[in-house]
Amino acid sequence: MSAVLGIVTIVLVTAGAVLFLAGTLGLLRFPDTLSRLHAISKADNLGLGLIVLGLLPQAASVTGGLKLICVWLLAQLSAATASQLLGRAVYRGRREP
Amino acid sequence: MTLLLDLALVAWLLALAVHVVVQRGERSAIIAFLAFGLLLGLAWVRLAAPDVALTEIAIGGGGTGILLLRAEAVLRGRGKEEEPMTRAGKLAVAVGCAAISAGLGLAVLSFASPAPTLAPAAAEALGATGLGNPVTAVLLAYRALDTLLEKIVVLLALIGVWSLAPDGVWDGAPEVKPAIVPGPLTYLARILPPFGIVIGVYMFWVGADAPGGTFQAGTVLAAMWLLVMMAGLKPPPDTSRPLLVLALTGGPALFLAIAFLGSIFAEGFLAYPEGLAKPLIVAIEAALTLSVAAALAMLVAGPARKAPAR
Amino acid sequence: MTASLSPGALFGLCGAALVGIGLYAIVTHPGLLRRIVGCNILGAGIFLVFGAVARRGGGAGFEADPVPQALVITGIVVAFSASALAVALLKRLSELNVGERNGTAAPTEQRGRL
Amino acid sequence: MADVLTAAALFILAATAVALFRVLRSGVVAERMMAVQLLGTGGAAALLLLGSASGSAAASDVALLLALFAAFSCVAFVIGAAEPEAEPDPPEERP
Amino acid sequence: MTPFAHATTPGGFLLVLAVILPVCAVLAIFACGPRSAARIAMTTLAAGLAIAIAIAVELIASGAALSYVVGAWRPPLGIALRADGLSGAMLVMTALVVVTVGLFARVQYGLHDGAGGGRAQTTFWLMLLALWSALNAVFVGEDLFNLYVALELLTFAAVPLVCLDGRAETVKAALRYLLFALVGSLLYLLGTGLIYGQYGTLDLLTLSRLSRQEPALSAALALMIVGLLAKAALFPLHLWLPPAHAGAPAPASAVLSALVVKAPVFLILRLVLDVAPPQAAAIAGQLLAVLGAASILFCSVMALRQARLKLMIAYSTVAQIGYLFIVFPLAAGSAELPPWGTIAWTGGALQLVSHALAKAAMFLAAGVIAEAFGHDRIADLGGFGRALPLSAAAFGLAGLSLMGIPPSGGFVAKCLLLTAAVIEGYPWLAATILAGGLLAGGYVFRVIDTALAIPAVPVAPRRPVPRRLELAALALAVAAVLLGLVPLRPFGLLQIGRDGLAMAGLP
Repeated sequence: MSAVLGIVTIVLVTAGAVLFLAGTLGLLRFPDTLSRLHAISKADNLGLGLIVLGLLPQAASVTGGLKLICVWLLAQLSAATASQLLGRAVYRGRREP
Repeated sequence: MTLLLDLALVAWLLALAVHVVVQRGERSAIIAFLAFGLLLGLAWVRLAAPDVALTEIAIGGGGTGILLLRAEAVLRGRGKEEEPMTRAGKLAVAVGCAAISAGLGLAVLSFASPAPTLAPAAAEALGATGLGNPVTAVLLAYRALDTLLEKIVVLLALIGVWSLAPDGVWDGAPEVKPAIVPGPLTYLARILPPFGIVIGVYMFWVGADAPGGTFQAGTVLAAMWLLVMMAGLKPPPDTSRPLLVLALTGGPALFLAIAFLGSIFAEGFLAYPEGLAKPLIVAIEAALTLSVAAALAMLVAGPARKAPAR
Repeated sequence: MTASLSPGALFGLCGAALVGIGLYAIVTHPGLLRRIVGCNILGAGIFLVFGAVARRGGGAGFEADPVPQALVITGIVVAFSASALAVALLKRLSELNVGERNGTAAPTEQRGRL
Repeated sequence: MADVLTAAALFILAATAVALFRVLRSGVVAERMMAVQLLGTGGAAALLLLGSASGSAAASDVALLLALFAAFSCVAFVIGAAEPEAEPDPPEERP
Repeated sequence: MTPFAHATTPGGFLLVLAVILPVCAVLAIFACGPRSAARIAMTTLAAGLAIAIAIAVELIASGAALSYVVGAWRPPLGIALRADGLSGAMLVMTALVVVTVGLFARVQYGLHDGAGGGRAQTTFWLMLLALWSALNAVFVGEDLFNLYVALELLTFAAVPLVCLDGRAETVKAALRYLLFALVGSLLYLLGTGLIYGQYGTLDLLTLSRLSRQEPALSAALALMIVGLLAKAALFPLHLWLPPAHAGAPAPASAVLSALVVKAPVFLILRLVLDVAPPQAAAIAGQLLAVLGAASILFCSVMALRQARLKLMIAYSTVAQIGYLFIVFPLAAGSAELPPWGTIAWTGGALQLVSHALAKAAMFLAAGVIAEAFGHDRIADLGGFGRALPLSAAAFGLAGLSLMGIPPSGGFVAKCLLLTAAVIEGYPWLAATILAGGLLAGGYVFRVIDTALAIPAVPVAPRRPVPRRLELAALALAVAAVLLGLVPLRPFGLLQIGRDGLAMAGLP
């Protein structure tokens, strides 16, 4: 059982890490600010979600698991708001490098 | 593997610090400094100091960051900079600083071995306090005098900041809300504070036995209050408002009262009666958390800008 | 904890380097705001040295010596208060300077024009 | 298991670091501010992994706070940027 | 842990009161609002003076240092407070100056608005009390980190005092002062960290027995002393002081110049004498003496060249602080004679006290002059002695002490230092002391000369100044002179509690 959970964890965590890498690549390669913004926030949040999902089986207690989910929720919420705020700021002072 | 991780962290921290120093634009430098503060939290976790990590992220990353960014927004375009140093002067200073760093590095490496430590003493005395978190025990029992005086330091800084208001509006309210409040900000100011308050209360509550405590909780609450004020959902209070004054002085006053009672009912000033140590410490922490929250938020808000509403 | 590259020593060295970087910023940078940032970097370096000391002193069931950690927490709060006071002074100074340049007395509300 | 998690943390930190420096060198202010957001997610992920690897419960508390303050800092940025004189940046800031 | 560990002595609780009582008053003023500020402050001043005198009486009566272990947590885990003879002298001196300055401020603020409650006034009372608490905490502190917090408390109380009037130049001076002080405290803190890493304790008494010739200790002490020098404004780190001290309102200038710069000097004294190993102490002593001598000469000349009275007095402060640093090589002591048995030690302590009294008197007199004439340009003050005879007298008497003319306290102090310089074989220090005295004579007589001049157009005060205001300055100046007539008392007091401490200064 725990071996299966271990494998699940490893797979999910690896997938999450790859998504982080994808976000970084997107940031480096995409042409304009808004699509870069999009790439990084989506990829990172999905990555964090996968990692949280992967770590859930390893959580020592229910509170520990709840905290993990809270971290993800918080990051989700803040990233959504922040990218909106940032998007506006980009539109207002649009200036391509 | 962990060594590699530590090395990467150190390299990243140093790179960010250098970036902060050499960056031309003020805002970019401050943003990099913010990132530096958050990253430092990771370093503290690696140093087995979660209490410090929480404080550093909350105060170093959150508090100082917003303080500097707000200042930069006001100062931009007005800054009177002093004459920059000559290249030779800078080089000389750089050599001097490098020498200091090198000497310091040698001193760090030459520390006595085995390392002198108060950990056993702190562990032994922990039982008398009834606490589970040794850092809280140091802050509120063994070295409570430092903590008490440091609360006064924070209060003095606030009085100092307030004293910079123009004469007429001195006891009025500071201004925190920007001219334009973007919609998402209002949204965040409605959604985030409930989370923040829960996290703040949790930090305070676990502080007695696990990492956390009054500073961390106070800073979280302060940040949430600032968020609400910035979004314009609640106006900042007049600096002379009784409720604010009560929140600010309540913590230190309770601390002092219990300290003096200790010299009557316990072994001395700032000593706790046996068996009552933990409840008393938790009571002090509760009051201090509110004081810290009020003081830090008002420190960031700055001096009064509007005449008091009378 | 082996000799030279224990986390304690490593972050201690990092702290030592940060002290130098912070001092350099304080001495050479022409802008006052950046000097305040420099003070914060200097402070961070000093706290890391404390952290290294704490990490070396683990024992009695604790991973690190709690005393220096508590000192760092106190230090961080004091450093923040200092930054807040310095920033307030800096803002007030620039406000007064602008007031002088415009030939008016100190403006009552600096964000009035927004 | 612990090694795998630590390695993943290191990997994520490295990816975040690369992105961070790319963003910090950008000419657009909003992109620079994304640095903090980035560090919020990447740092939280790394902390959770490290906490799980070393079995320390406090690491997830730190991650919680990191996520919270990353959001909070973005707000501070918008406040600064909303002021008229905030844009455009002085030209010498561009790389 | 050692047989010499701290233990609470009878009367030790007085030390806690000395530190905490002003803090309580700060909270009370904060809570009760600005209207009651002056009243609460006056009550606290009286109580604080009584506490300081009680500590001195207890010290003399018991002939031993007072100690208090806070919260019964023994060092090194906990914090102790301790007052020896020198601390006792400092506490009493601080109380005298603070109380006199408080009375002066009460009268002066009464002139402007009877009701009280203004921004500047409330801030002044809060900061004065906080400053007092911080000074007392520095003088009785035994724990290096506790001393750091006390130093920060001092900085945060002192900086807002500099810019009470809110003009751009004083805000600038305050900011510069804050940055110097901050870097100074951070360096001190760094040294504290190194010491903890090396010895695992921050308690001075324990450290004085543990300290050995080690690179980490030397580096730590060097960092701490440099940091403290920045706060003490020793040449060449003095640049922040003149604008800060000259720009503050008179009562604030008086406490800043007389008391605040003494706290770091006091700490340097403790570090060098109690903690530093002998060779390091000897080298540090020589360096400090060179800087002290440079301070005396350079800043006395600068004082001579100032056009404004308050700036002149501020430069004189830097010069007079220099005398405190030439004590180090002179009081090095020997195998038979501990440092605190030397005449230079007594001379240095006397200089510390007499300068505090004289400098506070001078700034208060300058405050009266500025109050009366609306400015402090020396050239335009011709004949002010006719209008303000008491203030002119106060200035002159205080000047006696700065110059070192008998029978003032400054005379005894400088005479002892001069004798020590000759005996110990430091002719250059003896020459510096003499030259410093001559230069001080130059700048003091410049003002006295102006006071007694008979100008074509006699200066008339803008508004009448109440006698009580002038009396405060005069009282302090007279005290500075009287100190020279009763030197025996301080001699004995200064030895109390030293022999129980550290033989670290000796091989």
